[in-house]
Amino acid sequence: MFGKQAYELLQEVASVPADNLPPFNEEAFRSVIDEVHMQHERLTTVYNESRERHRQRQEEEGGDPEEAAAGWQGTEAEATELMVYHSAILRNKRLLFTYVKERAERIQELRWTHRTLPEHVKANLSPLEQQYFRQYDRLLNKYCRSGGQGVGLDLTADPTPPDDPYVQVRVLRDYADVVFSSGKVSLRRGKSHWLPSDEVHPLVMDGVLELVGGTGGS
Amino acid sequence: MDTQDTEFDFLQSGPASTSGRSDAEQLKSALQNEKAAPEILQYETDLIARIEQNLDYQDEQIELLKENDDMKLLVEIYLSELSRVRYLLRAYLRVRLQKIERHVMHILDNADVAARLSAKEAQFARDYFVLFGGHMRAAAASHLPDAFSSLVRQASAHPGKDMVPAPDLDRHAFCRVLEDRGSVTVDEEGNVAEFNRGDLFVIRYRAIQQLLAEGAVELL
Amino acid sequence: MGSDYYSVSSLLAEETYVPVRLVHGCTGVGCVIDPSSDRPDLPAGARLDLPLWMVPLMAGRNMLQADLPVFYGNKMRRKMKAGAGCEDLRVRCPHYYTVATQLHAAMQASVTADEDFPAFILNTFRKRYKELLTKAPQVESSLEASQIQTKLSAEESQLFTAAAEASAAYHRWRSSGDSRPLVRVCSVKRKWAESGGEGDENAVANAAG
Amino acid sequence: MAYCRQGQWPCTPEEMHFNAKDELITIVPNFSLPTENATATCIGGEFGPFQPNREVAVPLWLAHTLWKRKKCTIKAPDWMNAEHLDAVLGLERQDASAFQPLPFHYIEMAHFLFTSGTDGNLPQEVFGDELARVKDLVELVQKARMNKILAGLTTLQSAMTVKLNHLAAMEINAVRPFFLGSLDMFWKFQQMEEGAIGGTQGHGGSLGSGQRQQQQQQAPARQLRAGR
Repeated sequence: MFGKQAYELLQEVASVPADNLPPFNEEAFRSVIDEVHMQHERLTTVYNESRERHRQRQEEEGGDPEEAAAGWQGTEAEATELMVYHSAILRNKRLLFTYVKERAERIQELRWTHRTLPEHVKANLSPLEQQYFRQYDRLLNKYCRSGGQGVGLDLTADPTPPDDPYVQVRVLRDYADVVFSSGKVSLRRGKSHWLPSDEVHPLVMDGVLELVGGTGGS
Repeated sequence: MDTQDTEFDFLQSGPASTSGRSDAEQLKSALQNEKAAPEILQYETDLIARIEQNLDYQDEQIELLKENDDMKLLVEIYLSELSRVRYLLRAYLRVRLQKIERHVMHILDNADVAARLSAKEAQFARDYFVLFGGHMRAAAASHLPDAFSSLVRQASAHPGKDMVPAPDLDRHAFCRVLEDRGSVTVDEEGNVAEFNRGDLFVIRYRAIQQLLAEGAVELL
Repeated sequence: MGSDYYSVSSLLAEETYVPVRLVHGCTGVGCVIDPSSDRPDLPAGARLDLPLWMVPLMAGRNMLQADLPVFYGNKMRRKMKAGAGCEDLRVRCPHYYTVATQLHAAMQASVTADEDFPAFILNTFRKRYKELLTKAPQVESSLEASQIQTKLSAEESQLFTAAAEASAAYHRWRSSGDSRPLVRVCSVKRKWAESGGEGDENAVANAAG
Repeated sequence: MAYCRQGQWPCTPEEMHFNAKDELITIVPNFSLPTENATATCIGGEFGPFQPNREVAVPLWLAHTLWKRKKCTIKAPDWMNAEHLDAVLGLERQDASAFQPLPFHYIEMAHFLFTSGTDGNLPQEVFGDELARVKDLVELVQKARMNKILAGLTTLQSAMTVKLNHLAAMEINAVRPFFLGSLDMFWKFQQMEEGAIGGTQGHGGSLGSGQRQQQQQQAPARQLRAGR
């Protein structure tokens, strides 16, 4: 039945969770394209043959051949056949377009959540899709950057609401004066400080600082 | 809406209890409206300009104050608020980009909708359309017979652009009334509702589309 | 039509087969559209099943007349009247409501519309809606959710999932304190609606449409 | 978070919680800000003045920031006392069709005040001996209101404009996807039904007063009720 393979093609991507992509099915995609061209060729042939038969009928009846120039002159049954081909082409087109668009949307989503393509996904993309990711990356960077066409904000940052940007830490051993975005702090053993949460991680990992009771939770 | 004449003169936007809604509150409301509306709304040009100006000013204040140990607490207060306002601004710009991507062809096809975009968003929309359209053409359309290769019409003989995704204005939404409007028609049957300040409704978006544009309601 | 051209759920729904009668018959493609036929031409009045995607264009030109499939028929209506909540819609027609709205439009176009059909669909949803409403917040496990969902149409499943997720998100929030982890980990894995592809927003809209 | 597919469900509970932190609450500072007026000039407004033992209303986020640094004590909001909550609970239970006025973010504020503090000390500090009673009453009020919402939802039979005054943020959020999704579906089926009768669908154009409106009897928006 017409459109069956295109339907299965779309189901391939629809049945996979949205944060993943199955391989681009080049073979099935090409097969559907071939089906469309076959349908279009048949549609054209039926239309032309029907017009030719009508023209011949007109000549046999001694009518004016010019009258046969415009519009549909075939039978209703032939019109129905044409509509089968026409609707099948539209169906295949819609399924193919949605297949490509759905995959493109997931590729865009990956740029928002991953910045770069995970290797397991990259292997599943067609060359055109890999190019699409790179171009979308450039477009988004252009919009986010400072100056010119950009808004000067990385819109992929802070997907969830921020909490207090500070955490309370205790100094575990004498260290040094450290310059944080909030100012210079002298890290002496035993002292407590409120420091920007996104800047203390290295010092916590080095054992210089420890967190004091989280950011306020019980 | 008051426009900034002098730099840093943002004390005009005081707390809600004294002189209307602050810029931060207006930004939050603009974000909520944008998130809850099916279509893209008018870009809040003046508000965003003020917000960005004030963010820069606060950054400058922090740079001036951070060397002073006595001002440490004030710096922490400023930085805490900045992270909140920046989150709202990012979220606002982000949700609008999502809508632009989703309805790019509809937006570019309708001058009144395109006029709702900022200059940078309009550029993004044009760039995105070129990118997305080029991909659709290269990956799919160029492989189809000419009569069926359009990106906007299912078949070139079709009169309407029957492939262009558009927002569904008949979706329902929660909204709150900000200004008394009396009797408001809420559907095609002629049913009405009394819209008084503070009322909370669940209603089809189409019924309050114009009121939202006028600032008489906000979405929740 | 344009607003849901790319809707995955609509595309899946339109693969549903419906019974039709060809008004003028058909030349050439008989074997293609009717697997039981071994001749290229079909006579006027021929009855067969066609996928829904093919029906509206042909109904609009009076090339066929569409009928209601059995899962919208009198027997089904009696069963629904007796106990709508118990019926398994998925096994009969996964996209029960989407197919109904599109099929009804096609039948209107070919003047074979059943006047009672819209009321039947509306009442079916009314009755089953209550079941969804009461069950969704009470779901304790994904297994339980799966058991409930096996009987739901795609549209109902979308609503059920949305309600259950909203409830779960609220309870997760309630059980957390005001503290947050120091370093946020953006989760790669996300739970996704069973209807696939399209986002929740579009899926709900298209389920209703 | 799904960036491009958030769609109809605009807010997570975390986002509502974030929004709730802009609600005002009264604190008593133990410090003075070394600024001209002892105030903090922020984008969200001018907060303060901050002077020892002088009550001042500030956003919850600021109250939390100061409290964690031991710079203030936090006072319970007026609505969060046992006597008032008991009265609210009684009224919620009496009236099946309306909700009592409470702060839009009452759930998040209560949650914050009940769960903050490194050793559970904030709730004790704010509520003292009333803590257990206030917690119980807030929970009962929430349950009474949510039961009322769900009872009202079970009566939903068609798409309609519904007035829900005083519904709170988290309550909206909890019912939003199901409620709005269901209304959308009801509306689609009703359009289908109207089409069968021969009426015109409401696609395109405004809701202006047309000839059809004059022929129809005008009915007010229906109140979502339980037990109809």
